[in-house]
Amino acid sequence: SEASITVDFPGAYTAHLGDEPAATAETNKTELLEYFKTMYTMRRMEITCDNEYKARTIRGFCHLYDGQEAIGTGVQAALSPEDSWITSYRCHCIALARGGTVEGVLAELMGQSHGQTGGKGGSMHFYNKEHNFFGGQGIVGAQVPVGTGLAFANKYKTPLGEPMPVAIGCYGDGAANQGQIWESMNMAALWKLPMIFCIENNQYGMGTSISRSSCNNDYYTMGNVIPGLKMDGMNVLSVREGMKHVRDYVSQGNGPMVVEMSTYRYHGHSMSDPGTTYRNRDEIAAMRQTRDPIEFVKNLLLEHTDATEDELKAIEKDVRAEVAAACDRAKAGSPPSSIDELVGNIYLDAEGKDVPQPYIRMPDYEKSIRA
Amino acid sequence: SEASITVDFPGAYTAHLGDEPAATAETNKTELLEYFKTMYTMRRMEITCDNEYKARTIRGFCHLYDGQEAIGTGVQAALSPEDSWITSYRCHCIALARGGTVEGVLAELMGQSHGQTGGKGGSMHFYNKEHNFFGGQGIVGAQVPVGTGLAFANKYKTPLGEPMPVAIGCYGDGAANQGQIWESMNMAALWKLPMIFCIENNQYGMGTSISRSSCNNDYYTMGNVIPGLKMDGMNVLSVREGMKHVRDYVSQGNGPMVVEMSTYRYHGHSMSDPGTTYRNRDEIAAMRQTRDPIEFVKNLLLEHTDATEDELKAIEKDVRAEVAAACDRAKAGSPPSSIDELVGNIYLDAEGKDVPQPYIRMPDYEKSIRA
Amino acid sequence: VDVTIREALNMAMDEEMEADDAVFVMGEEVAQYQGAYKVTKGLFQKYGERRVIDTPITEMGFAGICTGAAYKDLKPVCEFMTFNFAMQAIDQIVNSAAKQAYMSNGDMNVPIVFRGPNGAAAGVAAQHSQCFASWFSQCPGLKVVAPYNAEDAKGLLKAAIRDPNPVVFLENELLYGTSFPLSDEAQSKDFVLPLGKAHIEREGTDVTLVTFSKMVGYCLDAAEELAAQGISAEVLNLRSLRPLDRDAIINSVKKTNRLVAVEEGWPQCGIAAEICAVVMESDAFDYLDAPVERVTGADVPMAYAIPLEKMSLPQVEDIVAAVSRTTERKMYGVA
Amino acid sequence: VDVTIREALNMAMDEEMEADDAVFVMGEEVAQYQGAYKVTKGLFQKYGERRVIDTPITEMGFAGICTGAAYKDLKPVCEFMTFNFAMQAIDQIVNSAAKQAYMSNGDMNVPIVFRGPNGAAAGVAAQHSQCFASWFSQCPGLKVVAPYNAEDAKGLLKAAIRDPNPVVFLENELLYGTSFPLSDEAQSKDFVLPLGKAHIEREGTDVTLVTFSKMVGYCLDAAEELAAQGISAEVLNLRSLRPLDRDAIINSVKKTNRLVAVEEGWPQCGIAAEICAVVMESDAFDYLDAPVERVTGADVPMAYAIPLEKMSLPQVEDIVAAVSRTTERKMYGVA
Ligand SMILES: Cc1ncc(C[n+]2csc(CCOP(=O)(O)OP(=O)(O)O)c2C)c(N)n1
Ligand SMILES: Cc1ncc(C[n+]2csc(CCOP(=O)(O)OP(=O)(O)O)c2C)c(N)n1
Ligand SMILES: [Mg+2]
Ligand SMILES: [Mg+2]
Repeated sequence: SEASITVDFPGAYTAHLGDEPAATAETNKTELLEYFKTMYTMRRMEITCDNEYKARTIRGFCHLYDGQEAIGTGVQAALSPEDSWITSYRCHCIALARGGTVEGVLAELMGQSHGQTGGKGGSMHFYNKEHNFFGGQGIVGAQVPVGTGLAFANKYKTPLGEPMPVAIGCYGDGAANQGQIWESMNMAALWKLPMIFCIENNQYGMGTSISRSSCNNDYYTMGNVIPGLKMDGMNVLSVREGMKHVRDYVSQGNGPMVVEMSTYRYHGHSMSDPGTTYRNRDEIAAMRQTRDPIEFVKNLLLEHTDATEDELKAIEKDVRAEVAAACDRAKAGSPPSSIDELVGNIYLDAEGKDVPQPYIRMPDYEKSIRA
Repeated sequence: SEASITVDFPGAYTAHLGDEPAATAETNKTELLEYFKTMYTMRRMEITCDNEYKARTIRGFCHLYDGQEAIGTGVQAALSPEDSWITSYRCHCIALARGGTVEGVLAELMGQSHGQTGGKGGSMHFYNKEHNFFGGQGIVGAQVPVGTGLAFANKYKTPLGEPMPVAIGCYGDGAANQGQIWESMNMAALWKLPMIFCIENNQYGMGTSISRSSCNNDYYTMGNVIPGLKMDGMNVLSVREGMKHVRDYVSQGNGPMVVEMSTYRYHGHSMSDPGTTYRNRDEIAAMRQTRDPIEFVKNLLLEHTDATEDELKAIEKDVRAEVAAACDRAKAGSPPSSIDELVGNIYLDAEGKDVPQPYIRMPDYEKSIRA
Repeated sequence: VDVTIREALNMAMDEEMEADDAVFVMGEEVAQYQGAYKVTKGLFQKYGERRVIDTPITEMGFAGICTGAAYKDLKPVCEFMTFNFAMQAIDQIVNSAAKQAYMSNGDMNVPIVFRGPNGAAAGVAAQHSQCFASWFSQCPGLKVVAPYNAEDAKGLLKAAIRDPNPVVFLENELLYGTSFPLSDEAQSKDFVLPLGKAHIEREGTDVTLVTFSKMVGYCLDAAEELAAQGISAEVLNLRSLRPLDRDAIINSVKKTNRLVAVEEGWPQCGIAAEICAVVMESDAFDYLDAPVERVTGADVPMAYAIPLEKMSLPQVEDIVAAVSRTTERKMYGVA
Repeated sequence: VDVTIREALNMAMDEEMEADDAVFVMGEEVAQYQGAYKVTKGLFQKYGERRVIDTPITEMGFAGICTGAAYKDLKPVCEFMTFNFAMQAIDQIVNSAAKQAYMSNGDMNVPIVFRGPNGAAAGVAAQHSQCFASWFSQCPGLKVVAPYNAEDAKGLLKAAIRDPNPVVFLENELLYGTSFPLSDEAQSKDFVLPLGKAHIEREGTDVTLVTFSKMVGYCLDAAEELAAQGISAEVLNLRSLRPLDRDAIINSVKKTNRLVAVEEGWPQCGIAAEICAVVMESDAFDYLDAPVERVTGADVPMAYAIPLEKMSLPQVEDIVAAVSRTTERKMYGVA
């Protein structure tokens, strides 16, 4: 079988009220190539969004994930498919990790009916229930109690004493101050729910730096009496190993855990934010140079395996071509524009099928819809 | 001048991230008699409420403060009149401490127009802006951000560097889990507001004991990175000294502090709760016997001053008579029943005078009111 | 048999919990304390702490938790001690529950019931007396239900729990202790009432009283008084506020030619306002012999004192007065 | 001069802050970032961090803080990045601000403004597109204002800040960048518009269009089209939704005999429904030559895709169609 590689990353973890996992991971070339490809696909997809937004084929709020790819990728590598995942509006890449396609994401952003959410949701709202992915939620903080409810359900459905599927709720450093998160943590701890409170600390909530929004910048200690773990969120392996550790803990009925991912967003908050008034270009450049999650994996491949620059370049080229093709296919679609698409899926039956309503009032009531 | 008495109460304080004040107080007979009289008046007033409720002259929700009198009394002794105070629906005795009268409180509970709030508010809603008392608020937790706003205003109005009037927001152990409180603490800490988050931990929120409602029963540590102080809330002197210490800290611009008052409510949660299903009679009896705040002061008077049983009995008799007379006067009033009383004070002018509205729709629109 | 509303609601939850392990009840004091108003009495004893769950006083949090549990196909009955406190959680109800089916293009069911007492109680003043019927009824994605009698309470709550969509279920504290008959049919475990359908509580020919919740009783009393005056009033119990049973309203108006809409909540943009609008934009308008009348709560916050409280709420005499106006009045012909 | 709505709002805050040290602005990104939509641009530079305050993303908390500051006679301008997020804080707005004057029997003024964009924007889907006009307008104790043009924006916001009562001030994101003329009078620092008064934007004789916010522009466009068809439409800009200027509506109907109420929000229990009800229960009803028409947002959550978004919102053609129906139709006389 394939040669195993040991990668050490001392200092990647800081624990609060609990043990630090060992700062080391076993991996191999295939795995690293997979992470590389996944993350590079995410990166290209987000850059494509940026371009398309500028070309006005995408509109509304659009929040990009570039810089944070190691988190989505590492979490997915650590979790099982039965585990539930919910996140904020910064969700394109999680949608991808959880069963989505580049075409499905881009088509959605272009408002096409073959978009992943049929053009209903746009950038902020992706779902994939089959893959245990529950959004793509637009209201800051709100996904965290909801995520805790996923954990509640996972516990509810698991026979007492057996390991439970877990739930992870991702949110930002800005969101971390929301009171409903504290309320959820309290209930998760009281009821020992298999819940991971996962803060993607990218240092800013919109234009507000963490020191201006939180009196406590050690986010992993925010659970107070709840154990926490801070991890290097730019290193897919530290994310994966750390998350395995956390998953294990919470799935065993020990109660929730608070995770802080130390990360950075390259783009502005959303497409309307240049992202350079509240932080300077040097800071961004330094991040890209020293902590880029894709470069990290690339370097591992070059240093620890027989992968060559050319091999990686070829993969990049393939990915770029795939994303470009997906973008073309996305563009080739057309937006939903029928009355059926407008009024469908407001109410569902138990099988998830649309239930037409007796009367849906339209702006001109003479055009109102009757079932 | 009067002989000073030193009272020690070792163990009354536990600090989180800060110094414990000395567990000792200087006092004298006059002061102790005053506390005795105040607390006994509170006690009699609450017992009168109980009786009147049973006699059906008082209705609705009615939450009594007996058992917790040392807090209202000790806090008032420590604060200055410029300090702002806001509390929950369990507010009769704070209304009394902040400029109210027994008659005004009882008349309000009886829904009389000479009640402190003109029969508009009832048991849960007392105010006295002149005395810096801002309710009497019915929604659990909501008074805490509002109280933080009082602190914000106090800071806003004080020249930089000068000591600030403080604000205190009182809330229960049940309320303490509300997320908006955490949100307020965060902002109070970020902005160094002169705010005291004061948890009256009477061990139960309705029928739920603290261990079932909070994953952290050390309420004074709930601010996490914010300093806290737990104090014996059944000892008016420990409350007073502790609060002076806290007041001093927050008024100097050091930021907020979290206070936990260890206390107990003798009555059920409200008049519809016998208060004996989720806790047993022994527990209540033991509290009354060993920690009663009025007995505590009585004993101090008897042990440390020349006060006699007879003297104290005489005071009790006077207080009982005063409360009974106040109750009679309260009853003698009549409820608001005019249209003017119904529709007045929905909107005010800058002087706080009622501004009649152009049109107030009544159930029968033909009876609607026009200015 | 006669049962109280409290018992009818309790039966509904009990039966549905028995039938489906996915159903659970969560809220403040619902378990060990047996419910602040004892509506969940006995459920904790019967189903245990896995399925009957006391929460801290954190409405936003537990409403969100229930919603998330519903995303995973559980069927939460989320009790608010009163709907006044649901304001803290209203973002979860509207944004995390109501809109999700649509936003996910049908990927996500949210089979949840939010229930508890709504509107005025007795002597609890402004912060504890608000009616949220119109707010919730405005939101597509929600169903909104308001029972009046015991059959409503049982049949509609069972239907709400079984419904795969989010339902806001508005009870009335003052009715909890009131007894109503429960027919043999309604005693069955299979008894459900359809959501979205109004019910004619009393047939009549001269005027239609459209209303919901506690005011159904007031309208029945008014109809009684009116009968003595020779006026035959039809009383339509809406039961559902969303979907609103437009056809039932329209058909009744076509029969009686007069309409009075009655509700306890504040007038502006209330349910009665919507009923005026529905009539305006349907052919029922042409059948009107008088303008539609509203009888509503007064446009003031609720005061504590009894006389003010009474003045703030519709009384039977207000309903009778409104009916009298509609029956006396003739439309001015225009043509 | 012409100024954008953004500038007009900015001027209003700037002038009031200059005139009164008690006025301050608090919200997310209002200071260093200059406002998510740049409405507070320059205020931080001019007034500093004491009076222009960036908050964490904790709406419930900072709405409460602003409310408490108002209890102590400060005059907070509490910005919500959009009113969708104010749902998290609605308990503070309704229970801690709106009801307090009454609950305290007049002891407490709460001079606060809650402001921010409300309703549909562009391409932001269901959670970011809700109109809260009717919810807030239902609550006694609040004043609710919705400006359309630059004079509205400036004059009403200044009035709202000066008003000793809580005011909910509903802006429209899509109008921020639109320019409108500002008269000499309106450029003055003393310029305020009265709260509670509607404004006739265009006089007409055949039909009245009652509306607010962005839809005023649509109604003006419709009036233009209708004029070409020989129909003279009066456009009434409500400006205030609470108190609602009933007299202005009634008087206009008495003049034109036809009424179309237009709003962007969901239909059920909306502002247009209330307008139907107001007409039903006033003598204006007798002047109607056709039933009142509503033109409203579709009864669906807002979708992201452009065609669906457009179908969800009233278009000028919908207004014209409604007017055509009212002008074609004659009332059936009854008598
Ligand atoms: C309740 C609420 N308030 C405000 C917003 C507007 N908003 C969207 S994202 C955002 C910043 C969030 O920052 P953070 O939590 O750090 O996440 P990041 O965007 O950095 O991933 C804000 C203020 C919102 N969507 N919801
Ligand atoms: C938001 C909200 N939820 C629920 C209630 C109902 N309620 C009133 S008091 C109370 C218990 C509060 O307990 P605690 O905070 O410990 O204060 P205590 O009554 O012990 O003084 C509850 C659940 C409410 N008023 N507001
Ligand atoms: Mg961030
Ligand atoms: Mg308590």
